[in-house]
Amino acid sequence: MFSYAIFSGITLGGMYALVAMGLTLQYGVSRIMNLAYGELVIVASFIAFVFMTSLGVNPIAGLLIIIPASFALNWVIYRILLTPLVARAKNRGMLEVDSILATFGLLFIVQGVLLVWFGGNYYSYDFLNNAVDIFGATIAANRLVALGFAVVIGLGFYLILTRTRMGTALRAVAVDPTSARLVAIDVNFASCFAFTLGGAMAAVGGVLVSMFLTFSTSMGVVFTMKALIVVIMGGVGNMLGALIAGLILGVAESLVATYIDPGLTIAVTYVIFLLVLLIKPSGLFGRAAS
Amino acid sequence: MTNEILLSISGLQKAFGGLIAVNQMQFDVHEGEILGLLGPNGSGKTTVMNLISGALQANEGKIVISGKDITNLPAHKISHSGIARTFQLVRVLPDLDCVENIEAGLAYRTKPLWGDAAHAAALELLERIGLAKQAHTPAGDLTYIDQKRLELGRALALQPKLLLLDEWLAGLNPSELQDGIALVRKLKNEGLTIIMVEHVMDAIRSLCDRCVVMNAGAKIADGTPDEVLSDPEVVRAYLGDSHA
Amino acid sequence: MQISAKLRFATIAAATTAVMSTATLFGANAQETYRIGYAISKTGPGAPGAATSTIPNYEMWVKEINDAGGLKVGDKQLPIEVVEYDDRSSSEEAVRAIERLINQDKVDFILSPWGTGINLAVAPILDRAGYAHLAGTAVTDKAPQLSQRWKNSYWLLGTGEQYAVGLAEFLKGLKDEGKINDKVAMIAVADGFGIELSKAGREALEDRDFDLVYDKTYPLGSQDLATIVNDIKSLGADTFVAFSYPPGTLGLTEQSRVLGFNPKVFYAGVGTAFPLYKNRFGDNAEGVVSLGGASEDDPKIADYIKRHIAFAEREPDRWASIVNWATLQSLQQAIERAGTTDRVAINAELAKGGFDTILGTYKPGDQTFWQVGQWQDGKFVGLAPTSMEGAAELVFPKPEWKAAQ
Amino acid sequence: MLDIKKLSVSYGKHAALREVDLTVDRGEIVVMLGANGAGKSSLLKACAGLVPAHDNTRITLSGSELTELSAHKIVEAGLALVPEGRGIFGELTVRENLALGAFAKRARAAEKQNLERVIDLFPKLAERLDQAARTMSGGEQQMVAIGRALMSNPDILLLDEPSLGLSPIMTGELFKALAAIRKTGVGVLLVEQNAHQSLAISDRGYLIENGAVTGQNTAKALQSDPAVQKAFLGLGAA
Amino acid sequence: MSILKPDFIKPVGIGAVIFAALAFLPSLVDSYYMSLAISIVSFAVLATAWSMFSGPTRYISLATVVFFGIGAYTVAVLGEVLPFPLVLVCAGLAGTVIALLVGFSTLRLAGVYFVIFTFGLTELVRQVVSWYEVNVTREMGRYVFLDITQNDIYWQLLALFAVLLLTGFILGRSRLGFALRIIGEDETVAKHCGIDVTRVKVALFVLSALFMTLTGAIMAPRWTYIDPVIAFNPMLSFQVVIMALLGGPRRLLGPLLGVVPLTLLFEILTANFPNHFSILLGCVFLVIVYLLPSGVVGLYEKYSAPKKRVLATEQNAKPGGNAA
Repeated sequence: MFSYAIFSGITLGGMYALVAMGLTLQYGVSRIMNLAYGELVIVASFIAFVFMTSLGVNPIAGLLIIIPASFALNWVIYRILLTPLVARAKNRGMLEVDSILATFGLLFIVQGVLLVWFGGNYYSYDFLNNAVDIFGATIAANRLVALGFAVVIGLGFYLILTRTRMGTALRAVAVDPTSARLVAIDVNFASCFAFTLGGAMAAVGGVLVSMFLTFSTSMGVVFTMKALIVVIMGGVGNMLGALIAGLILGVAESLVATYIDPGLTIAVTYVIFLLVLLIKPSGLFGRAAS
Repeated sequence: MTNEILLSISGLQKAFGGLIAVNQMQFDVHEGEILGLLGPNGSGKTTVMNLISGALQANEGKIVISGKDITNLPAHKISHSGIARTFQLVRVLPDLDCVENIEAGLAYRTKPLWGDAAHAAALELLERIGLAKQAHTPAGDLTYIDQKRLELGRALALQPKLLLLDEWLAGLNPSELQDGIALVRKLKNEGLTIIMVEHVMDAIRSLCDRCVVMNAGAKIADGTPDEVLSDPEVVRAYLGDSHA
Repeated sequence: MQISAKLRFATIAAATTAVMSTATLFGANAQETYRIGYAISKTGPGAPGAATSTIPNYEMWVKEINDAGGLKVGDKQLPIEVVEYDDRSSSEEAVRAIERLINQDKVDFILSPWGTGINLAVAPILDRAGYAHLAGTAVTDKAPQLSQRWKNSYWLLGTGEQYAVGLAEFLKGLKDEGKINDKVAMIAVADGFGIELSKAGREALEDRDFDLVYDKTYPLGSQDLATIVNDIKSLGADTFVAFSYPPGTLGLTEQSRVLGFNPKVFYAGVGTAFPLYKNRFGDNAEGVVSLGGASEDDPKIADYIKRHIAFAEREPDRWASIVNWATLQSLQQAIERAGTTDRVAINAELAKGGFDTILGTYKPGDQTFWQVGQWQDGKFVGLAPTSMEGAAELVFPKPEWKAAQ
Repeated sequence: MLDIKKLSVSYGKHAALREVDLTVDRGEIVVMLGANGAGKSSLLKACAGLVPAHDNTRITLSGSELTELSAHKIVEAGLALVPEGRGIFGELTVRENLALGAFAKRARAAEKQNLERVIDLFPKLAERLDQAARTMSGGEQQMVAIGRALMSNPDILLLDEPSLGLSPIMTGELFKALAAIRKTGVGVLLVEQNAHQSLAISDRGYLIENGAVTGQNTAKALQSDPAVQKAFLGLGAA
Repeated sequence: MSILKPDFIKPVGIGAVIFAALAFLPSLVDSYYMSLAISIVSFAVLATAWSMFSGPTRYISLATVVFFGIGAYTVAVLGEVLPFPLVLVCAGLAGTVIALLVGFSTLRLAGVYFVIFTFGLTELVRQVVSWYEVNVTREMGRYVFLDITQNDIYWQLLALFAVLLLTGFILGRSRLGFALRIIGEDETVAKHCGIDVTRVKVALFVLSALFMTLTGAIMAPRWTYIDPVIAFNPMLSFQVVIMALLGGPRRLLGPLLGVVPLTLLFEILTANFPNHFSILLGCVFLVIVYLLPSGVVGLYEKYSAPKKRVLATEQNAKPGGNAA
C-alpha cells in the first residue's frame, strides 16, 4: 500500500512538474507571468486529441510536429504581444504587472477560440493505457511515459542550464538582466527564447497529460494554478526545484489520499504551498528575495 | 554643553550573511553635542545609523537612549523615544506636497498634531527651513537641496532629542554647503543632539564636537576632530597612505 | 469532420444572434416569430455538462420546429427565434441574463439553464414573471418542496435520494439472490450532487444491511484517483459505487482497469451515460452501471438518438438528454394545446400533463425515469426501477476488463 | 581610442549630462572626479548602452560607432563596464561569472588565456571558483566583477566607483591591479570618490560638475591644483 | 476632526443627495435594469473596498472572493436560523477574524508572492469549507429561502456603498488614511515617522475585507442555492482587480470609473455575443492594456514606484547588500 502510494504520488508529481517547468522558464528568465499558460497546455491537449482520433497519429509521434509548431506560436506571441510591453517596461516589476494583464486577455482569447472550435465538452482518448508493473505497483504506461518525460526534461534542462554557455547565459538573465547585457548577452533574444522554450514545454506537458486526463476548454486555469504553485514552491526559474516541488506535492497528495482522506488532497497542496511561502517566501530552492 | 549621556551604544554587532558590517561598536553621545561618525566607504557608518534608528536589527549589543533600552525595537517605537533621521539617499514623499511631508512628521509623534494645528505647525516649520514658498509643491518636484531641507524638516517635526544626519551635506555645492552648515549649527544651538555621518571635512571640522572613526565595522578612534584626524591609524585607514 | 461542422454551426449561431440583437434594436418586432430564450453555461465549469446534455437538444428542437414551418400556436404558425446567453457558470450572471430575457427581450418562453445551482438561482425570477420552469438538469433533494414553492417549476431529474434508494434497492435484490456480498465501497465527489447522493446512499445501503467498507469523498477538480482505487481494491467489496462527475468517472474507470479492479457491480456516474464514455472505453464500457438509462428498443428513443446523431454529430447522453428532450416535447405540446402564448394557460396545460414524449405519456414532475442503467452491447439500457416498461436484465457479473487497444 | 563627443543624457526633464566631450587612449587610465549626482555614473552607463544618449551624441571606439548599439553589441565592440554595485550574478559561481564574461564572441577564442590572466591578477579567486559569488566579501566580489569584465577581452574598461565598500588595503590592491591592466594596453576610465589614490595611478583626470566637464588636466597637475584640492582633497590642507 | 467644516459638509451633502436619488431607482426601471444596477453597485463596493487597501499600499490582493464568499456562506449557513441583520453581523465578524489572521500572517510577503498567496488562499478556503461540510455537517449546497427581494438587495448594497464612501472619505482625511498614504509613498520613511506600519496595514486590510464580506452576505439571498463553488468563484477577484486598476485605485471614486464602463462592457458583450464573449473580452482587454496609456500606464508607474525604493534601501544598507 505504502509503496503504491509513493509511486502513484511520484507519477502524479511528475505530471505537475512537467506542466510547471515551462512556466518556471517563462517567469524566471523572461519575467512573463503568463496567466494564459494553462490554456496553451490545453491547446496542445486538443491537438493531440485531434491527431489521435482524426488522423490516427499517436501523441508521442505528434510531438514531432507539435513541438516546432508551439515553438513558432510562442515566438509569435512573444514578438507581437509581449515585445511592446518589454520595451515599455521601465523595470521588472512593471513588466510583471503588464504581462499579468496582457496574458489575462490572451487567456480569454485562446479559451474563446477553443470554445468555438471544440465547444465546452469533455474530451478524452485512449492511448498507452496498459498496466505496467513496477516496484510492486501497477501504473498505467502513459503515466510512466509522462513521468519519464518530466524527469528527462527536468534533468536535461538542469544540465543544459548549468553546464552550457547558453544555459548559463539564461540563468544570468534570470538573476540580473542589466548585468547580463554587460557581458554581451542579447537579453531580448534570451527572454524571447526562454519564453518560447517554456511555451514548447507547456505543449509537451499538454500532449502528455492528455493521454490520461479528461480535459475541456475551461480547464486551462487549473493547470496555470498548479504550475504557478509548483514554480513558486520550487523557486522561480529553477527547473530542478520545479521537478522536486512537483514530486513533493504529488507524493503528499497521494499519501493524504491513502492515509488520511482523499477529500483533503487539494487542500493539502495549498497548505504546503502556503506554508512554504510563509516560511521561505523565495521557494524551497529559490534565492533570497531580490 | 552638559555632560549628561543621551545615547549609549555598547557591544553593537551586525552581520549580513557572513560579512560583519558592525563589530563590537561602542560609544556615547552627550546631550547637546554633535558627534561626527567617520570612516571609509563601507566601514559600517550607515549600518550603525540604521541600527540606532531601527531600520535594521542588531545581532548583539545594546542601544540606550535617556536610560531606555531601545535595542531592536521597531523603527516607529524608536522614533517615539526621541530619535529622528535623514537618509543617505534623500527620501521625501514625492507625491505629497511640502506641507504634507512635514505633517507626516507631526501626525504620529509622541504628542501628535492633526488638522489645523498640524497645518499651522507645518507652515511654521517650512518657514524655519526656508521652504515656505514651496509649501504646496509636490516634494518630488523640488531641487535636490530643497528635498534635503524638506527631509530635515520632517525629521525636526518629530521633535527629536537626537537627530541622525546621514551624509546630509553630501552633494551640495560650496555655497549651499555653507548654508547647510549654518543650519545644522543653529539646530545645535537650539539644544538638539546630533550624530552626523559625513565626508565633507570642512563641515566636520567646523561642526563636530567629537568624532568617532570606524574602519571595517569597528571603532578605531574617538576624540575631537583634530585628535582623530591626526591619529596615524585613522590616517592610514581612512585618509590613505599618501597622508601617512 | 466533426470540428469544422461545429465551427460552422457556432458561426451561424453567432451571426444569427448578432442579426437578431440588431433587429431588436430597431424594434422590428411585429410578432413574426416566437421568441424563445435561454441562458446557459457555454463557458466555465458547467460548460461540459451543458454542452453534453442540454445545448444540442435546445438547438435541435428549434431547428426541427422551424424546419417544420414553425411553432403552432392556435391557428398561427411562426418560426422560433432564439435569444441565447452565456451565464458563464455563474449564478449572478444567470440571474441577470434571465432578467434580460424577461424584461429586455420579452421572450415568449424560457428554457431552463443547466445545473442545480443555476436552476435554483433563476427559479424565483421565473416564478415571479410566471414563466414555466422545466429544470431538466437539476438533481435536488428539495425537489418536492421546490415545486410547492414555485408552482410552475418542475424538477425533473428527481432527488438524490431517488437514485440512491433505487440503487440500494437494486443491490439488495442481488444480495438477496446471493450474487454479491454485503460489502460496498463508496466514493463521492465533494459537491452538492455527490454529497446528496452519498448521504442518501449511505442510509439506504445501511438500512438494507450493507457494510460500507469504504466511504470517502474526493475534492471537485481532483482527477487523480489512482490511490483511491488501489485502496478499495484490497477491501473485498463486490460492489463499487462512485457518485462522481464525468472527469472523475472516467478517471476511476480507467484506473480500475489499469489496476485490474473488477468488482461484480461497478457503478460510476455522472458521465457513464455520456457518449464520451463509450467512445473512450469502447468494449470496456460493457457492464458498467450508472444512473440513467434508455430503452433503445423503443422506436421513439431510437429515432431520437438517430436524429441527435445526425444533428449534433454525436450521440446524446442516456440520462439528462432524454429527460430534456421529453420536457421540450411537453412544452411544445402544452403551447400547442393552449393555443396561445399566454403563460397562465400554458402553465395550466403543463400541470395537466399527458404529453406524448420519448418517455411515453408524460406529465412533468411525475418522475418516471430510469434510476439505474447499464452499458450492454453498446447501449445504455435501463435496469431499475424494475417495474418500468422495458427494464433490462443486469449483465452479471461485470465482464473482465480487456487490455487497452 | 574611446572618443566621446557631445554626450547628453536626460532622465525625464532632468538633464544628467550636457554635451560632455571626453577621450581615453590605449593604455591610459583616466579618472573622473565630481560630487554625488554630478553625472559620472550616467556617463559610464551611456557609453555602455544602458541609458540612451541624445541624438547628437557621438561615441566611437577605435573609430567604430557605439552610439546606437545595444548594450550587448557594445561589449562585442570591445567596451566593458564594471557597474556601480558590481552587478555580479550573485547566485552563480565565480567560475560561471567569469565564464559569462567570455560570452562575447570576441572573447571566446581566448577564454582560457584570459581566465589565466584574471587569476594571475586576482590569485584569491583561484580558490573560490566554485563558490556562489554572493557569499564572498565585498572586495572579492569586486574582483569577480573586474575579472568578469576583463574576460570579455575589452579594449577599454569602465569602472564605476570600484573602491566603494573596500577596505583601504583592498583599495590599494585594486589600484595596483588597474595599473597592471593598463600595461596590457587596455584603456581604463574610472569614476572614483577616492581622489587621492585614483589620481596617483591615473594619467589624466576630468572634473565634472552638474552634468558638465568643468576642467581636465594631467593627474599630476590636478593633484596640485588648489581648486581641486579644495573640492575633492579637502584633507590636503590638513 | 473637522466634521462641521464646509469642505466636509459639501461633498458629503452632495453624496447624500445623489444616494437619496439613487434610492428611487427601483420605481423608475424594470427588474432587468435593477439587476444591472445591483451588479454595478456590488462591484463598486468590492472595487472601492479593494482599492481602500490595495491602492495606497500597492499590494495586489486576489483574496476578494475569500471574504465575499465568507459573507455569502455565512448567509447560507445562518440565513434561515437568525434574523437577517444578525446574520450580517455574524458575517462581518467572520470576515474580520479571517482578515486579521490573513493580514498578520501575509502582509510581510511582497509583490507577486502576495498575489499568488492570496489566490492560493481562495482555493484553500474553498477546499476547507467543502471538506468541513462534507465530513462534519454532511450538508453540501445550502438553500437560502429568504423573503428578500431584488430591490431590498439593491437598497442594502446602496447603503453599504454609501457607508463605504463615507468611511473612505473620512479615512482620507484621518490620521489613519494619511498614514496609509505615507506607507504607500515610502514604507521606511513611514516607520521613521512613528507609524506602526503593520498595524495600519492590517487595520485597513480588515476594514476592506469587512466591506467585501458584507457584499457577499447581501448578495447571497439572490441565488437561493449556495455551495462553495458558487461562493468562492475566483473570477470575481480578477474582475475586481481589473476594474479597480482600470479606474484608478488611488482615488476614492477612481474604482467607480472602472466599474461602470467595464460592467456595461461585459454586459454588452454577454448580451450580443454569447458564443464569442471570451474572444472579444480578451481582445478588449488587450486593447486596454496596450492603448489606454492614461488608464493603465499611469497605474504601472504608480505600481512600479516601490520597486525603485527597494533598490534605494539596498544602497542605503551597504555594505552587505542584503537589506531588501
